[in-house]
Formats: sequence, C-alpha cells, structure tokens
Amino acid sequence: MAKLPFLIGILLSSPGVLMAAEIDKADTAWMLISTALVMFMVPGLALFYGGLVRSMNVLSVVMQSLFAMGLMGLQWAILGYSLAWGSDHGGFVGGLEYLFLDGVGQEANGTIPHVLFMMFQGMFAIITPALIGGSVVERIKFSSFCLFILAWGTLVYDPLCHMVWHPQGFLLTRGSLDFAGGTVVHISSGVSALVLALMVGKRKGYGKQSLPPHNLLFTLIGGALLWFGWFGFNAGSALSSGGLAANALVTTFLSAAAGLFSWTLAEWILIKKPSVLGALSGMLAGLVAITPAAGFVGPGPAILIGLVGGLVCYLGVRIKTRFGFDDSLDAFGVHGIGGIFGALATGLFASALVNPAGTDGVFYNLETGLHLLGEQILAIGVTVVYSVVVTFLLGKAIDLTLGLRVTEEEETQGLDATLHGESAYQS
Amino acid sequence: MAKLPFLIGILLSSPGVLMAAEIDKADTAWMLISTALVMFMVPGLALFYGGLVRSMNVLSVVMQSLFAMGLMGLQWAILGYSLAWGSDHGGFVGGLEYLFLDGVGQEANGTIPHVLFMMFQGMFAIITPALIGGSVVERIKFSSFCLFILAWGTLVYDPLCHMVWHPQGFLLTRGSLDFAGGTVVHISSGVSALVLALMVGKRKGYGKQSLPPHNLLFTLIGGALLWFGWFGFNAGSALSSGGLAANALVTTFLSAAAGLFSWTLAEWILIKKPSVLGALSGMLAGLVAITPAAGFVGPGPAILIGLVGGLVCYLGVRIKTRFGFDDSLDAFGVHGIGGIFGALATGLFASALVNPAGTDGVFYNLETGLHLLGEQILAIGVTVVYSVVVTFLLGKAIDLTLGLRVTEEEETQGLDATLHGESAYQS
Amino acid sequence: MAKLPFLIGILLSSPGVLMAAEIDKADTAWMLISTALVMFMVPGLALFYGGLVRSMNVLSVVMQSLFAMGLMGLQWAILGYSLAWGSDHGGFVGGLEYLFLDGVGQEANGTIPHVLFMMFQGMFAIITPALIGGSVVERIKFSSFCLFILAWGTLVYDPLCHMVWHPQGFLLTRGSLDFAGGTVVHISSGVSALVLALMVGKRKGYGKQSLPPHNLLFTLIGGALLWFGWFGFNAGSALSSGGLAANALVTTFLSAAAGLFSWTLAEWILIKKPSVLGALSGMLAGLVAITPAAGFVGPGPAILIGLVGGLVCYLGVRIKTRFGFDDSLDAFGVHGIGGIFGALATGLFASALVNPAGTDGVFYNLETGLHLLGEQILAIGVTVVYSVVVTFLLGKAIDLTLGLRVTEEEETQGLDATLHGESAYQS
Amino acid sequence: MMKRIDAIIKPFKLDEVKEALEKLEIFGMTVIEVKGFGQQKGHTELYRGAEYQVDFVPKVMLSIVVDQKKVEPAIEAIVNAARTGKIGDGKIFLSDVSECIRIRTGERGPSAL
Amino acid sequence: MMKRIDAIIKPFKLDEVKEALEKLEIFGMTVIEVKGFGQQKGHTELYRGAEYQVDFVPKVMLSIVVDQKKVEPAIEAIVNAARTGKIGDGKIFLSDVSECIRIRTGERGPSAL
Amino acid sequence: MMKRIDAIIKPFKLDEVKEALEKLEIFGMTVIEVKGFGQQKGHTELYRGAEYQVDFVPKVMLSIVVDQKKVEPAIEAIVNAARTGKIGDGKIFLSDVSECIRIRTGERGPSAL
Ligand SMILES: Nc1ncnc2c1ncn2[C@@H]1O[C@H](COP(=O)(O)OP(=O)(O)O)[C@@H](O)[C@H]1O
Ligand SMILES: Nc1ncnc2c1ncn2[C@@H]1O[C@H](COP(=O)(O)OP(=O)(O)O)[C@@H](O)[C@H]1O
Ligand SMILES: Nc1ncnc2c1ncn2[C@@H]1O[C@H](COP(=O)(O)OP(=O)(O)O)[C@@H](O)[C@H]1O
Repeated sequence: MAKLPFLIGILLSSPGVLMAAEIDKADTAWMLISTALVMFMVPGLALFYGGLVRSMNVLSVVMQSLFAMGLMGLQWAILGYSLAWGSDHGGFVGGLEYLFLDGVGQEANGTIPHVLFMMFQGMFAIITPALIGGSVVERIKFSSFCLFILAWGTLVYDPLCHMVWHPQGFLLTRGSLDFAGGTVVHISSGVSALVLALMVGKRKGYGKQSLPPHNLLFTLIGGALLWFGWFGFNAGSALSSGGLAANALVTTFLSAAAGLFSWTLAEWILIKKPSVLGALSGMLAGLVAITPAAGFVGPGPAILIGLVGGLVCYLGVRIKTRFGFDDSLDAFGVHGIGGIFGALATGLFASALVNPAGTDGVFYNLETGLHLLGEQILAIGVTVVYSVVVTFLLGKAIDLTLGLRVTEEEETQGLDATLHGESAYQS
Repeated sequence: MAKLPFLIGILLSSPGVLMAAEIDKADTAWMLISTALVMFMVPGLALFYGGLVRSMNVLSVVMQSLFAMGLMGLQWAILGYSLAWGSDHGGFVGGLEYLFLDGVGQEANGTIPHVLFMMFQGMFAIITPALIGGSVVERIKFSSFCLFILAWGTLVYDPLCHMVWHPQGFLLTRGSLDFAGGTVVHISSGVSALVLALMVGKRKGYGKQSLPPHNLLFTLIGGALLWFGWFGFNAGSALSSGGLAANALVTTFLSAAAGLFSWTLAEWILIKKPSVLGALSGMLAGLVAITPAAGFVGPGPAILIGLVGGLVCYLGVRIKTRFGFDDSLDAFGVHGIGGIFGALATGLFASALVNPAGTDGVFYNLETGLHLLGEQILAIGVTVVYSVVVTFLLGKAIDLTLGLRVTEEEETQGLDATLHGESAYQS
Repeated sequence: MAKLPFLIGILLSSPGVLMAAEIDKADTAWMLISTALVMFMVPGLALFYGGLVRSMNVLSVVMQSLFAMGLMGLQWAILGYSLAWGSDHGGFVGGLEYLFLDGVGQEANGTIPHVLFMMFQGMFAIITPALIGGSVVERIKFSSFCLFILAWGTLVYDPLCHMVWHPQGFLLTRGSLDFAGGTVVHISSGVSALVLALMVGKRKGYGKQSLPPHNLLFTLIGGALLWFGWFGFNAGSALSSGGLAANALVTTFLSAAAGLFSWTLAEWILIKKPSVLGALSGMLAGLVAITPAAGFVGPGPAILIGLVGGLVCYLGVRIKTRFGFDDSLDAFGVHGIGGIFGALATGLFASALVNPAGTDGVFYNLETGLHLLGEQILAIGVTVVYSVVVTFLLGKAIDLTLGLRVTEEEETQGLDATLHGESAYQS
Repeated sequence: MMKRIDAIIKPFKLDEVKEALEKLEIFGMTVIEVKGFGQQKGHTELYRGAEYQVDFVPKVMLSIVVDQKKVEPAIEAIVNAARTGKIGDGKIFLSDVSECIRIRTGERGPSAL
Repeated sequence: MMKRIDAIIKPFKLDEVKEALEKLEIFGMTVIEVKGFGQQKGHTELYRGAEYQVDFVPKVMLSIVVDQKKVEPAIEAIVNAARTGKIGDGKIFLSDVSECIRIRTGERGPSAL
Repeated sequence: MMKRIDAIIKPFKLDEVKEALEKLEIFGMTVIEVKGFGQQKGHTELYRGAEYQVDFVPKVMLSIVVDQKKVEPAIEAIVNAARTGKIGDGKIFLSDVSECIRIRTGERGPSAL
C-alpha cells in the first residue's frame, strides 16, 4: 500500500502505455535523494557493526556490507528486480521480463522514472542481506557468507518483496500493511540472522571473555548515517514528495528519538549508567519499530511506538544471555524483535486519516482494526516461517560443502589478516 | 522574516482554512531533505566536540548531543513547539494549542505540510541546547546537564524562538532580521555556555596541563557533517525551494570558505603553522557569522562576513586565555562572538534586492540601515540579557540541589567509565 | 552537452533578458542538494586519502583538501567562474564579466538560479585540484602545494572547463561528450598528479619500507562520502530533476557496484584475499569511469563500464611498481587511467535514446560512433597534453623558487608536527 | 630475593595465562602490548592488489615480579597456559629485582608485591 | 653503579611525578602505557544493557635509569608524588643496570645518562 | 650468561637497526612504543591559535636478549644504525638475564633465544 502511486500507475496503464504516465519533477527530486540516502545506510551499517567487534575483525565485518553493495547490486540489476517487481505469478513472485533491466528506462512508473523506482527498491535489496551479517561476525567464512546472501536475496528477499509490496502480491492484496519494510526487511533478516547464528555457533571465548566493542565512535558514525539515511528509507517509501512523505519523515524521527530516550532511561534506572551504545541501540530500535508504520500512523502514536519499541528491544537483546546463543551484534534482538513489534503496532495505530491507502487500526476502528491485526500476524507468520526454513536449508547446504565457519586458527588470529590480508589500523 | 512564507500563510488564513493553502511538492522536497540535513548536524556536533576532548571523556561529550536528540525531541513534540509557534501571547511566547502536536498534521503551513514545518523547527530546538555542552565538558554531571537543557530549552529557547521568528513575535514585528538563528541559536547558546562554564569552574589541570584534542579526525568528520547539514539549516530557512534558498546556500558556502581561509591565514602568519583545527574552527566561525544574514545578503558581502568572522572568532577564542575561564571547546568564543558579529553584520549588509522581505542595511541605505542596526542591537541585547539571567538562575538552582559538577575522582578517572560505564576504545 | 539546459538558456536569451527565463522549483531543489552533495565529497576525499597515509602525516593530507575549500572557493568566486563560464573567447576561455560574481544573482540560468549554477560548478573547481594531492602526500611543502593548486586551477581547470562545457567551448562544439567531468576533472587531475609526483620524487623509504595505510576505517568513511556525494556530482550534472538525472544516478550506482565487484574479485582470484581497500578502490574506479558517460549511457552499459573500469584501474595502479614512480595514493592510477577509459567508453556506449543531447556511440551507430570516438580521443589528447605541459612548467617554477619538497628532517618527523603544529591522535 | 618474569606470549593467550597465575595466588602483574620479531614470520598484507610483508607480530608482554620461591611454579604455569606448540609461542626471561616498593604504603620487599 | 627504577603509577599522576623528578635534576626517563592487574579491581562496563567486568586498569610505567646515589631520593619523590592513598597507586621495582650507552656520542657509564 | 639490551631509539630508525642486527644473526627481539623525556625537547603544538608545549617525544624501545658474546657487536651495530648525531638519538641499557625459556619447547638457556 505504501507503493500506491506505483500501484495506480500499473493498474491504469497497460505496459505499452506506461510511457504515457507523467513524471513529476518534484517527486523525482525527492526520490533521487531518497535513493542516495538509502545507499548511504550501507556504509552506515558497516561502521555501526564494525565498531562493535574486536579490532582484529573490523574489516571482515565492514566487508560484509561493502561487498553486498557489489554483489547484491548486480544481482538486483540482473535478476532480483524482475523476481520482485516483474508481472505477478500467483501472488508469490515476479516474472522474468525485467531480466538485465530490460525495458526499465526513463519512462514514468507512477510519477517517477521507472529506472529510479528500480534503484530505490534495489537499495533495500542490498541492505537487507547485509543486516544478517551482524549475528555471525568474527567467525563466518567470507566466501560462505557471500554465497549465502546471494542465494538468500534471490530466494527469500525477492519473493517476500513481491508478496508484500507488489500490487498483486498475496500479502498486499489480502490487506496487510508494511510501509517501508517491517516484514520484508527487518523481520526477514532478523530471524534469518538468528537461525544462521545458531548454525555457525558461538564465538570462541563467548561467555567467558568480554569481547567488548573496539571503537564506539565508529558505531556512532554508523548510527548517524543510519538515522540520516532512514529518512530516505521511510519517507522515500511514499514514492513522492508531499504530506505523506512529510508524515513518514516526522514519525521516523520521533520514534527514533523516543526509542533512544526509553532505552537510555531503562539503563539509567536499572544499572545507573546511561550509555552511548544504549542510546544508539534505542535509536535503532525506534527506527526499526516505526518502519512498517511510518506512513500509516501519526506523530503521537509514533512516539508511543518508539518508547515501547526501545524497551521491547532492550528486553530482546537480553534474551540471548538467557538462552545462551551468540547473536553477536543483536541482529535478531533489534531487527527481528523490533520488526515484529512494529508490524503489530501498525495493526493497532494505523489510521486512514493519515493515509487513505491504509486502514484504521484497532485503536481507531475495532472492526477494520482486528481484521488488519489478523493480516499483520499472518504477514509476520509467513515471513518468519519462510525465512527460517529457507535460511536453514541454505545454511545446511553451505555448511556441508564450503563450510560456514573459519578455522580456529583464523578465528584466533583475526579474520582481517587471515581472510582479507589487511589490518585496519597501524600505529 | 526568514519565515515569510509561513507568515503569509498565517496572515492570509484563519486557522480554520489553513488546510486551504496549497502544498508545493518542490518546496516540500527541499524541506524534507533540509530537515534531514539539520538532524545530521547533531551527530556532527557530537563528533566535532568529541574529538576535542581527552579519550577518557569522549563518550560523555557525545552523549550530551545524542541524548538531546531524545530529550529535546520529545520536549518539542509535547510542549516546545506550542510555546514557540502557538498563537501569540504578548509577543513573547506561544499558546498551548499545539500541546502533544495536537492539530499539527499534513495540512499546508505556507507551502509545506505543517508537520514538516514543525519538525524542521524542532531540529533547531535540539541542536541549540546541545551547543552549550561544549563549554562544560569533562566535568559536568550528566544528570544535571540533562535537567539544565530541558529547562533551558523550555524557558530560553522556546520563548526566544517565538520573539524572533513568530509572525507576532515582538522582535520580529519591531523589524530585526535573523534568517536562520544568529540570536535564537548562536548568541543564546554561546552566552549561556559562558555563564555555565563560569559556574561549573575550570577542569582540573586547566592551565597547567595541556589537555589536547585526542582525535582530530573525528573533529574533521564532525566538521564535515556540520558544514553539510548547515546547508539545510540556512537554505532550508527559506522554507521553500528557489532563488532565496539558492542565495542562502551560496552565501553559507562562501562565508564558511572565507572563514576557513582567514583563520588559517592568521595562524600561518602569526605562528607559522596553518592547522587543521584552525581551518575547521574558521569554517565554523564563517558558518555561525553568516547564519542570521544568509537570506538577506548577497554572495559578495557573504565573503566579507566570512573573512572578518573568521578573524573575530580567532580573537574570540583567545580571550579566554586572557581572562582565564575554561570555555573548554569555545562555545562562547565561536557561537557567542560569531553570532553577535553576524547579527551586526546583517544590519550592515542586508539588501532588499536579495530578499524583499528584508530591509536595506547600513551600506545600502543609511536611513533604513541605521534603524535596522538599532533593532539588531536590541535583539542581541535582549537575547544576551535574557539568556544570561535565566542560565544563571537555572545553574544556581541545579548546583544547590543536584550539584553541577562530578566528584574529583570521577573527573580524574574520566566520565566515560564513571558516569556511562563505557570505554570508547579497546585496543 | 551535459549542460544542455544551460546551453538552451544562453542561446535563447540575450544576457539582458536572462531574468525572463523561469526557475523550476523542483530542478532547483535537486540542484540545491546536489551542490551540497558535491561539497560533501571534499571532506570525503580528505578522509579517503588521510586514512591511507602514515599517522604522522594524516593531518597534512587532510589539510590539502580542507584548505582547497577556502582557497579555491574564493578563487572561483573572484576569478575562476568568470574564466570558465564567462562569455566565450575563441572557444578556450571565458571573459571577465563575472569577476567577483558581478551579475551572478537569483535570476534563472536554464531553470535554476544563476547563483546556484555558479556554486554547483564551483564545487568541481574545488575538488579537482584537491585530487592531485594524492600523488605527492607525505613530502610536498604545504605552501608550495597551495600555490600550485591556485595556479593550476586558474590556468588548467578553468580553461578546460570552458573548452569542454561552455556552450561555445571548442571541444563541446566539435562534439565530444563529457557528462560530469571525465576529462575536466579526472584526466586533468590524474595526469597532473603523475607529473607532479615525478617532480617531487619518491617518499623516503619508498620501495624499501612498506608504508601501509594507518587507518582503513577513515578511508571507508571517506569512500562512503565520496560515493554518496557522487550522486550529486553525476546526477546533478543533468542540472535538472527528471529522467536524465535518474538515469545518471542509476548508472553511477551500478558502475560503482560493478567496479567494486570486479576489483575485489580480481584480488580474490589472484591473491586469494578480497580486501576492503580493494573494494573501495574498485568502487572509486567505477565512479571515475562512469563520470563522463553517466547521462549518455543506459544501465546495462554502465555495468560493463564499471566491471572493466575496475579491472583497468587495478592494472593502472600496478603500473607504478613496474615503472617505480611513487604516485602514493594512485591519483594517476585511478583518476587518470579511469578517466581516460571512461571517456573512451562514452564513445562506445553513448546512446541518443538515453539522452537526445548526446550521440550514438560505436556500438549503436558505427558512423556517428566513430566520429564521436575520434572527438573523445581528441578531447583526451588535448586534456593530457595541456595538463602535463602546464603542470610541468608550474612545478618547475615553484621548485626553483619556494621548493616543492620538505626537508628530510621534516619528512622523517612527519608533516603534521613540523608543518601544521598538530598531532592527529593523543592516546 | 624477588625475580622479575618477563613473558612474551600470543595475545589471545593472555586470559588463560592470567587465570593460571591466579591459581598460584599471583595476583599482581603488568601487561604491555609489544611487537615481536623472531622465527615466526609476519603475514603478508595487501595494498591495492600488491602484497607486502609485515615483519612484526603482535605480542603481549607480561611483567610479573614474584618472590623467588614462586618463580618455578609461575614459569611452569605460564608455559602450560601459553603453549600452542606452534612457532611464535614466545619466551620467558628471568631477571633480578633488588627492591620493591608499594607506593600507597611505602612498604618494601616481597610483602609489597 | 646504575639502577633502573620501574615505577608503575596511575596515569593522571604522570605530570606530578615528572615534575618531582625534575626537581632532583633527573631529566631522562621513558614512559610506557601498560595495563595493570592487582588488588585494584577494574570497573564494570556496559554492553547493550548487560554489565561485564573489565579486569585491567590503565597504568603508566616510568622507566628511569639513575646513578646509584640518586636512587633513594628518586624513590621518595615518586612515592610522594604518585600517592593518593587508594588501592592501585602502584609499585616501584628496582634492578641493576650494568651499562649505559648514549647512542649519539657513544659515551658510556653514568655520564651517558 | 645472557644479557638484555634495551635500546631506546628514534622510531624511523627501527628498520635500519633491525637490519643491522640481522647481519649479526640476531633474529629475535621485542619492540615497544614508548614516549621519551630527555634533553631532546618536544615540539610545540597548536590549539585554536594557542601554542602549547608537548613534553614527550615518541620513541621505540627494542628489547633484545642475547648471549654475552654478542653483546658488544650488537651494541656497536645499534649505535651505528641508530645514530643521526642529533640530540635524542637515544640510549642503550644493559642488564643481566638469569634465565630464558622458550615456551613452545620448554628449553632453557641461551639455546632458547
Ligand atoms: N632474543 C630475543 N630477545 C627478545 N625477545 C625475543 C627474542 N627472541 C624472541 N623474542 C620474542 O619472542 C617472540 C617469539 O619468538 P619466535 O622466535 O617467533 O618463536 P618461538 O617463541 O616459538 O621461538 C618474538 O616475537 C619476540 O617478541
Ligand atoms: N607482582 C607484580 N608484578 C608486576 N606488576 C605488579 C605486581 N603487582 C602489582 N603490579 C602493578 O601495580 C599496579 C598496582 O597494584 P595494586 O595491587 O592494584 O595496588 P597497590 O599498588 O595499591 O598495591 C597493578 O595494576 C600492576 O600494574
Ligand atoms: N635516565 C634515563 N632513563 C631512562 N630513559 C632515558 C634516560 N635518559 C634518556 N632516556 C631516553 O632516551 C631518550 C633520548 O634521550 P635524550 O636525552 O633526549 O637525548 P640523547 O639520547 O641524545 O642524550 C629519551 O627520550 C628517553 O626515552
């Protein structure tokens, strides 16, 4: 539904007359910069994650995101865009007419150039697999990780994107709402990250040594790029300039601010120390939680979603100490938990006044709201089950062939030197 | 006057028909990105300041700006926006109709969605109190700082914003000009920073040890974010796309370049060493100085303002060695002095040709110019006196209750470990 | 040709009626942010380069780019814009009517304010000389470098910009295509960097010691800013929002992704270690290679240009080990080689379908293509010869007067301490 | 008599060595990050597709001053905890310390350790 | 005879110790950043809301080679300047140095200090 | 008997000193980054247009344990390689090492070097 302008464009025009739709230069200006903003999130993620590991592994972590830009960028142009956005097949996957971007040009798609729509969507297809890396840092084989995200992007992300956002996608047509990627991006990557972390196993020394972040300033810089870029991610998902984009930008900011506030406060009260990593994690939790809701809820609910989202994720990352798995950088704790919370909250707080293309959630209209909530739960369920199953199969296949994990010696000496032939720092 | 489109919107339409005004998508696109740009300045400030302190305190400094995002962001949504931009009360403060953003939606306010106008203004309300932190780093209690900025934002920033920018604000209606916050942002925070620094006292070792910056690269990155974001700050203050925004962007760049040039040259001539911190400080001085003038003066005067602004602030930061106070990161020396200089320069160089909503300054029309200059001086005076008095009262109140300063042991061991339970770096 | 809107604006209107042309607010919004994006590349370059040198010289490298902002920013406002974009003199250089930005105001130039066009172009005039610094780091005298780029900007960049982009520039009127600066920016700076490196000589210890990068994370951050900013650089060169800008943004992204991919893969296959610096270098190679082509070729060819561009530059940087010169940070290897490759590739892949202001290249129409290719080769030749000759003369003149190189003691102790009186890091 | 044990070990063995020493009730030590040259050669690193040799290997040096009678048990504990059997496991050097002073109290000799 | 004084102190005491030594006309010394383990326990740090114990404490080690006759005054000066009275003030270790050479001139013995 | 040579030198001389020692077939050494105070004064640095004095000078300390008979050649090699003739070239300190153990094998004495 977030993709409404696109939907209208498609519905009103057979492909042959797509060129007839008109490009709006102001919408295009906003989508140009939004696309650039989402791209900027990828190095943001690299820095956010990179600062949190030990210095001997920082480059290996950075490389996961950086190389995803090349690998998944090309995959999207060659195959992924078509699988996600090509003509519908049963509500699950797109056709192959856009292979190698065939027929994707400057003509209007909605009110922006088709090629720009393709690229904006492509940035989501890059960052989503990169998110997964956070749970398996400091021990996964780089070659196996590359193979995994290539297959995962093709088999998980592209079809999910179709189901949730394509005008004939089965989750969209049933009525679930996901403005900018609660299910497609965060839940899918979050739960896959958990499965992969379980398969790869814990880091050597996990639970015994402390493995603290080596440079929180890089994490801060990464967090800054993520927050900044997220405005493009969420407000760009309006696919146009105007009131809806403005609403999405404002809800995005307020939820992030509220998440930052509540997580930090929780630490302050419980442990007496409000920390920078806590503030950044809360901000991230707020951003994740608002993602599916940004264009369907108003500023007030956005603050609530952020406040609760921060607390929910705070608990989310504490789970692992209870269950003893090593989701090293909390890809599941933040993106999985936060994404599920956000998708549910959309069912509660969505308002047709904010976005006529949406529905009233539980708090505004119990009838439509309960139906919406049901669809949200279905969408979450489909995303979780599908992601978990495919990730497990892919993980097993790779483990049995290439192997998922580096040797103990490589892990001990650090992946930067052993896999990438580099050291991040020289004194 | 910088807020003219808003002004017209308000004047022409009773609140009931505000929805009738039309949203311009191009203006909205520019304001969406401008809002994001100003947000980006907050982590920019965190990095700029963070790099300048000792490594054991970097996180505590970063946290001042970061937490302001949560704290002041929520304050703005709940109360601040209404105090600043609600219906006028005597020219001094706004009413309470916008409490909890009630009635602030996607309807047009000028030519952009109201909610977006609110958010753009909100970013100013966040960064201004964060600026104050620069004078009291490495020794102020975090809890006291939070309490201080919360009260200061409510009692100083919000009313000042109303007086200077609200269409019925008393300084605006009298005729003073402040395009993007020379008085509201820089003078207010700069002089408050000075007062607070005097109340908190000097850092242990100040004047005896050297206390050098621990990482100038982070300061560079912060400076880059600030410069980049300042385009949104100043050119976004046109509240529209077009010639005025273009003029503001160009004057902003040229003044910063000129300030960078003149400060560096001063060092080169006087000490034979042109330094990176000098270049960055000069850039900042140029940006501060042009802020009130950006949309009222042309490119030529902008260069002059930058050149002189760089030199004035260079002297400004040297004052403290004469008087022996510890404005640690020169919040007063740069923002206070630079802001006052810029507000005066606006009175000299403003031109109605550049912006019909402005007035001719002294160099273009002696009559209107002298009147303008008088109003500028009045606005400076009001800002200085009001900020100093309230800051002093707040500071005293907090000092007598919570205490403003950490213990000597906390100061010695560093605030990161003692207040925030973190270390920025692990080798 | 990339500057077509400008061209039309000029042709249709005598200077007296230039004000009559109309400003498009959406185009202006996009150009405002594009200008900010290109500015952001300058600190990006500072960080990219700064991370690659030894820690005792990082500030001296940063300062080259930073001070260029002040020096070349003012040069552009005072003289450079007029030399490049003033009324034509023989196809080689502009007149002096715009000295001190006289007559450069908010009136339309094409569809954007003239003053904004001036500033967008100005960012190119700043970053181009800063690129040269990469070949002579860790040993060039700062004063000599400043003098050199001031003269080089005036004598090389400004006239080249006129020849290639001004509507009456002789290379443009003959028919060569350079969308965003393959010749003007990359080839000119790349070959000049090579000449200057030969004149300044190798770093002490070069070839014997390893001189490894001191902080690859700063290089990553710099790379991120460069990639992000390059969207403004290339897509902003459409000087408007819409299909052409969208095309340029997409080709820019895809070529960078492809270059990142191919360089990394080459390392992976040849040395078994895919490195972060390799990925970043490949990305940069892809960006450089697509620059002249971005608005003339479609997404498919962009991928090819990126893939081959990555490999070509990989070889390009290996040349120096064969020939034994010290192009320290590969300004020639990446910008020179990549720029030449890109300019040729434009002759092969340009398509009038993508941009009616362009021509069909060799692969689309052999006749027009071969002519175009000939013009591309001519443009390359003129740029190379002109840049080499002037750089050599300037270098000699400076060497004989000020001297190009620091003393051995300064080089040994590091330029940060000796020339700039600073250390980047304190533990 | 007190002895100073300078043990140069692989960095990731630090925790294990520390634990082994604590078992001997040796609670005081000072740790220095160093670079080692020896039979263990450094690795190759990349610079834009070119390989170069990194000569040094990151090591950690533990400096522990102990009473004479704890020297042999300490050495044994370090050797056992730090050994991987591969080249580069490191060395232990022993030297004499003629006096030890605890700054806080001014007390001297083994009891100040 | 020359002696080597290795003093491990709290980092923020470095300036004061240095000044105290300069008063004794001891102008040469070498400073190393180290991590200390001892009775002074490290602090707890946070990682996403979880606390963990940091074992080491940042310390500074001064290595000063002096002529025998300056040993006692130097120790006294260090102890006075570095003492805060709290656990973790540090230690001073004394050992023998059999020779000293000034690289610049090649001269040997105490005069080379 | 084994001796420990602690040589404090200018950082950029490290490579040359290492090469000179390798010519003597001394392949083992440990390198520490240190800050030196001495006759060589630090430089002045800038902070926003104000100058301040930086007291310390970055130095590198080489710690090399060698057999008695290699001591003099080693000293000579270091002096020659590290000398620039300017103040601050550094010092060499000699002390006794009573035992050496190779962790990997447990072997002791000079053969463990
Ligand atoms: N003669 C020596 N003097 C000082 N340190 C030494 C000496 N020999 C070796 N070392 C240190 O011990 C470390 C390990 O030595 P190495 O020869 O690589 O392996 P091994 O310990 O297995 O013999 C070196 O990296 C170096 O730090
Ligand atoms: N036996 C030892 N050998 C080497 N260093 C020691 C020893 N004991 C203590 N130290 C160093 O001295 C520092 C201070 O010691 P600690 O026991 O914490 O307090 P105190 O000095 O008050 O007794 C430690 O952090 C450590 O660096
Ligand atoms: N007495 C000393 N004890 C320990 N280190 C010393 C001593 N004197 C000098 N050093 C070290 O040697 C370095 C060089 O000494 P300095 O007096 O500057 O010059 P020079 O070596 O030419 O006499 C100092 O920076 C310091 O690290």
